[in-house]
Amino acid sequence: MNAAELHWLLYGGAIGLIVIGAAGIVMGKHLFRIILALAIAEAGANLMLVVAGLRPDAVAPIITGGIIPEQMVDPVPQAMVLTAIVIGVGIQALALSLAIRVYKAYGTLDMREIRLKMAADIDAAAGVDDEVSQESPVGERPLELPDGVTTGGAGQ
Amino acid sequence: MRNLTSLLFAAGLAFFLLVIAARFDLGAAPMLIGNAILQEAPEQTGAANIVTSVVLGYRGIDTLGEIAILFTASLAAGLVLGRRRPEAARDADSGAVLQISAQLLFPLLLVVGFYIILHGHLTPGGGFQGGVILAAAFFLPLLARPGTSVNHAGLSLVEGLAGAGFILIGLLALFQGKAFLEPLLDKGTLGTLVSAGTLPLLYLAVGLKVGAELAGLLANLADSEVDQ
Amino acid sequence: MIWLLGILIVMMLVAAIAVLVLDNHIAAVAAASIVSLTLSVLFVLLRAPDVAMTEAAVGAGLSSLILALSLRRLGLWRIENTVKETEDA
Amino acid sequence: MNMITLIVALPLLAAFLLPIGDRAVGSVSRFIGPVVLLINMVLIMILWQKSGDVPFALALGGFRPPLGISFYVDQLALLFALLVSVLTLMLWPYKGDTNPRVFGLMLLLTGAASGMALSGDLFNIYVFFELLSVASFGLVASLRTGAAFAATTRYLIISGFGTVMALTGIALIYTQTGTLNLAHLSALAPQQLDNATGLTAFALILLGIGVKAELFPVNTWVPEIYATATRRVSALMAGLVSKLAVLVIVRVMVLIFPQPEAMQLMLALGVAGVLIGELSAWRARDFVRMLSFSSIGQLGLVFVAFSIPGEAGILAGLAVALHHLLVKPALFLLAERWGGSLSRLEGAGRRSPLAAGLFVLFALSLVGVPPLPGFWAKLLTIVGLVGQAGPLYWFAAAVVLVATVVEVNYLFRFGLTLFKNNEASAQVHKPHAVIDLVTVSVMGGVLLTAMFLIAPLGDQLQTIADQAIDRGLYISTVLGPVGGAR
Repeated sequence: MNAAELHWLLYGGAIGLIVIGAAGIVMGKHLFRIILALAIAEAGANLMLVVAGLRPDAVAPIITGGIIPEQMVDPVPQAMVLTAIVIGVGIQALALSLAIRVYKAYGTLDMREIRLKMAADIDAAAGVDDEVSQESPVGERPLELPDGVTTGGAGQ
Repeated sequence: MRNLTSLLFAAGLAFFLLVIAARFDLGAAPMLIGNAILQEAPEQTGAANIVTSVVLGYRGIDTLGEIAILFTASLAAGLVLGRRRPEAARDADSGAVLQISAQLLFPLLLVVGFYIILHGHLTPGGGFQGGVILAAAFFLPLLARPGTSVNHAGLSLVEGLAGAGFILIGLLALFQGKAFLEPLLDKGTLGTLVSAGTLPLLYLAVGLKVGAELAGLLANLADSEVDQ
Repeated sequence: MIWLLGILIVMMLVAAIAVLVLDNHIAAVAAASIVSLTLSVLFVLLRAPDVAMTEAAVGAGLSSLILALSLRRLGLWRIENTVKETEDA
Repeated sequence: MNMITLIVALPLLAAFLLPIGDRAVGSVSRFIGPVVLLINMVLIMILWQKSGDVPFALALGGFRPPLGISFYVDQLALLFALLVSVLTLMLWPYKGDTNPRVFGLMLLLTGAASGMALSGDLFNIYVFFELLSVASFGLVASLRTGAAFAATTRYLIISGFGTVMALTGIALIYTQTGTLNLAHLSALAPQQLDNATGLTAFALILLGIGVKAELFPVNTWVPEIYATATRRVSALMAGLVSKLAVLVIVRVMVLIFPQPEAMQLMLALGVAGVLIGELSAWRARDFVRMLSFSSIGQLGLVFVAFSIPGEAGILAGLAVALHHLLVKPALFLLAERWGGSLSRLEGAGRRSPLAAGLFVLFALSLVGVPPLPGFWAKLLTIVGLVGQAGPLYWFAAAVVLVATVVEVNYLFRFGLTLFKNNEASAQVHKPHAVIDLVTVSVMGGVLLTAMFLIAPLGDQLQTIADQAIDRGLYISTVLGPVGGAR
């Protein structure tokens, strides 16, 4: 098996996962899908790390029967990935808890609607109603509140 | 409009990464520290599973940070989800099959979980994997009978003490004049159950903590109020 | 072995795309756990048994459980898509 | 010297035991945090005395440096570790019926922040950074309103995206070098990372960590979070958390990516941040949003200052960062009672003259009026920028000057509003809580002291910057005099 080809294939897979995940995060509208996309992108980064430590002709870094093998794969990226996987699941659980509360407060999981309702809430709390300050920092258009959107809806 | 920008962004990112992949020489990493660790780890830590020596020895503080992250996530999730009102609706009970199998599975999962944790320095597996299985063991009865209340006090006791145990083992070395988290105790013979000094103890602490935290997290999620 | 790896990677990428494009949320969660499972098989082939075990236990097992639980809490636990419009109101 | 690990271990230990303590004795959770922070402060000061300005490294777990994780403790690290303890102690949620979980999160944040200041290992920094992020998610959501949950969710998604980018960057670095230790990387970087891969990795890490540093394209979360979190948490995020992210980025840049391209990238993003932040702040119609956008602008200025090549850049960057670290929390604490639209705040200053006076002091320093420390920070930046050859640097200098004019405009508009004679609306606002006023007064006192001690402080900063820029010193301290033989 050609080592270079193998690495290409695997790096391609990892980069593919990262790109799909990133696209899902940036383009996603539904909060639940965005959380799933986050997990996919993380999986891609993890795969990339493991592939970085791969030697095609080596064995797993575990000594069995007291014989130390000649060639073993790099254990360091594997240890890092172990850490990263567990971190990822913790963040995912927190994100889902937040999603549950957001859904309870606003009754929707559509990120655009959530954003509009949140902006309305913040403005109501700040006592600002002129639309000048309803502006987001990075070159996006001022938000327009559709008629149906109500403010309020605090959690609990 | 927003869709178009997003699409452009994603396409740009994909193009960017593909250009990287095409131009850069992404081969295997030079195993600078990897090889050195592979050579030195058996004597330095006495663990047959070198990934375990890296996780708990060479990069022990990463693992401490990681269980702290899990702890923080479950703390924050608890804060976010809040306490359920007693009168809130619950899920319906599951059928008898699930309930009985949950009872049968509980001891089995417990044994498997502890086995995986305690053999973490010898074979693949260890605190994280075993901890997840422990969490499943404690969560299964809850899934079968949604009415069962979880012993949150017990869980937080286990997770607090396990986390404190991890740090205290590290501090013990510190107060003996060594470095924080330096492995203590006799290394033993490579490949036997009682070997690798304090590493199995650390993995036990990790396993208990991960198990208790994930069980608490799952219980919190399952216990949060049912909508509708 | 390179063919096996290729098939696994293609499967993984297809499942990843499916996570984003499927209409049904339960199907999306299932696709996400397929990504995790293929990934863990891949890790075994890449001589990373520890990582493979963790990915299988955490990614495919625990994470799917968490996702399924929160789907129920979010009221998205529906097999058919068509019911969605009527029930959401 | 090994005792320095205690400043990371103790807060984590206390946080792990806090839920148990809270169940056993309810009141213990109230004061365990401040006690731990005080211990940390004393420990850091003792160690600073003992080390006598000589940096030292320690190998965690006793494994020799490139293999295990090492902490690198120079004056910069000690300074930031000290600031973490001091500022968290000042911004600790003392009053009210705070959920004990919040205390735990604060402790975890402290531990993570101290770890980030000390760590000398790329992946370890990433782990502490994640811990810091997750703790901050919990803290900003702690008001439990719908808007807070929504803002935190959006923040979490942006952070998560940043995390993936940072991890990809670390993976790229690992594929090129096979090591993670900053000193080892620094020794290898000229051969292995001075290429397109290295630059990409830097860009990914910059954007990933930059989420917390309110860096330009990834800062959409800033106004939402600061508007929905408690003011103390906002103060902590704007003052401390952002600076630690900056510290990490600067360390990585100085040690691993000293290429001019890396600096120019950071400069460009910083300039964009200054422009967008200050202009949005100028258009803001309420105080908190004004502070949020001004924070984006100020952090842009920090990045601009740090991207000046050489020691001058580190010195200017440190000065701007430390100044912002003091001023922004104080202003956020003042905003505690000055929420709401500007028009309703007319005359609020007459009602609480002390608060208004403090606001004027901090605003003057933020703008950079001569005797105050803010002036020297801005002066260092502009002199540094003008001293560089290259249109990009001159453009940056011009932008900084324009931003100052904008800053003057909106801050003075607000100041005038405070002193407007309007009895009716002045009655609406409650006076500031005593604890807030005391904290802000202490900060004001520090600012004034700094004004009088500007020369010795400048010398001290100079030595810190000298140490921070010295790659050879870092490498030989961590890896021994041979300098990464393996």
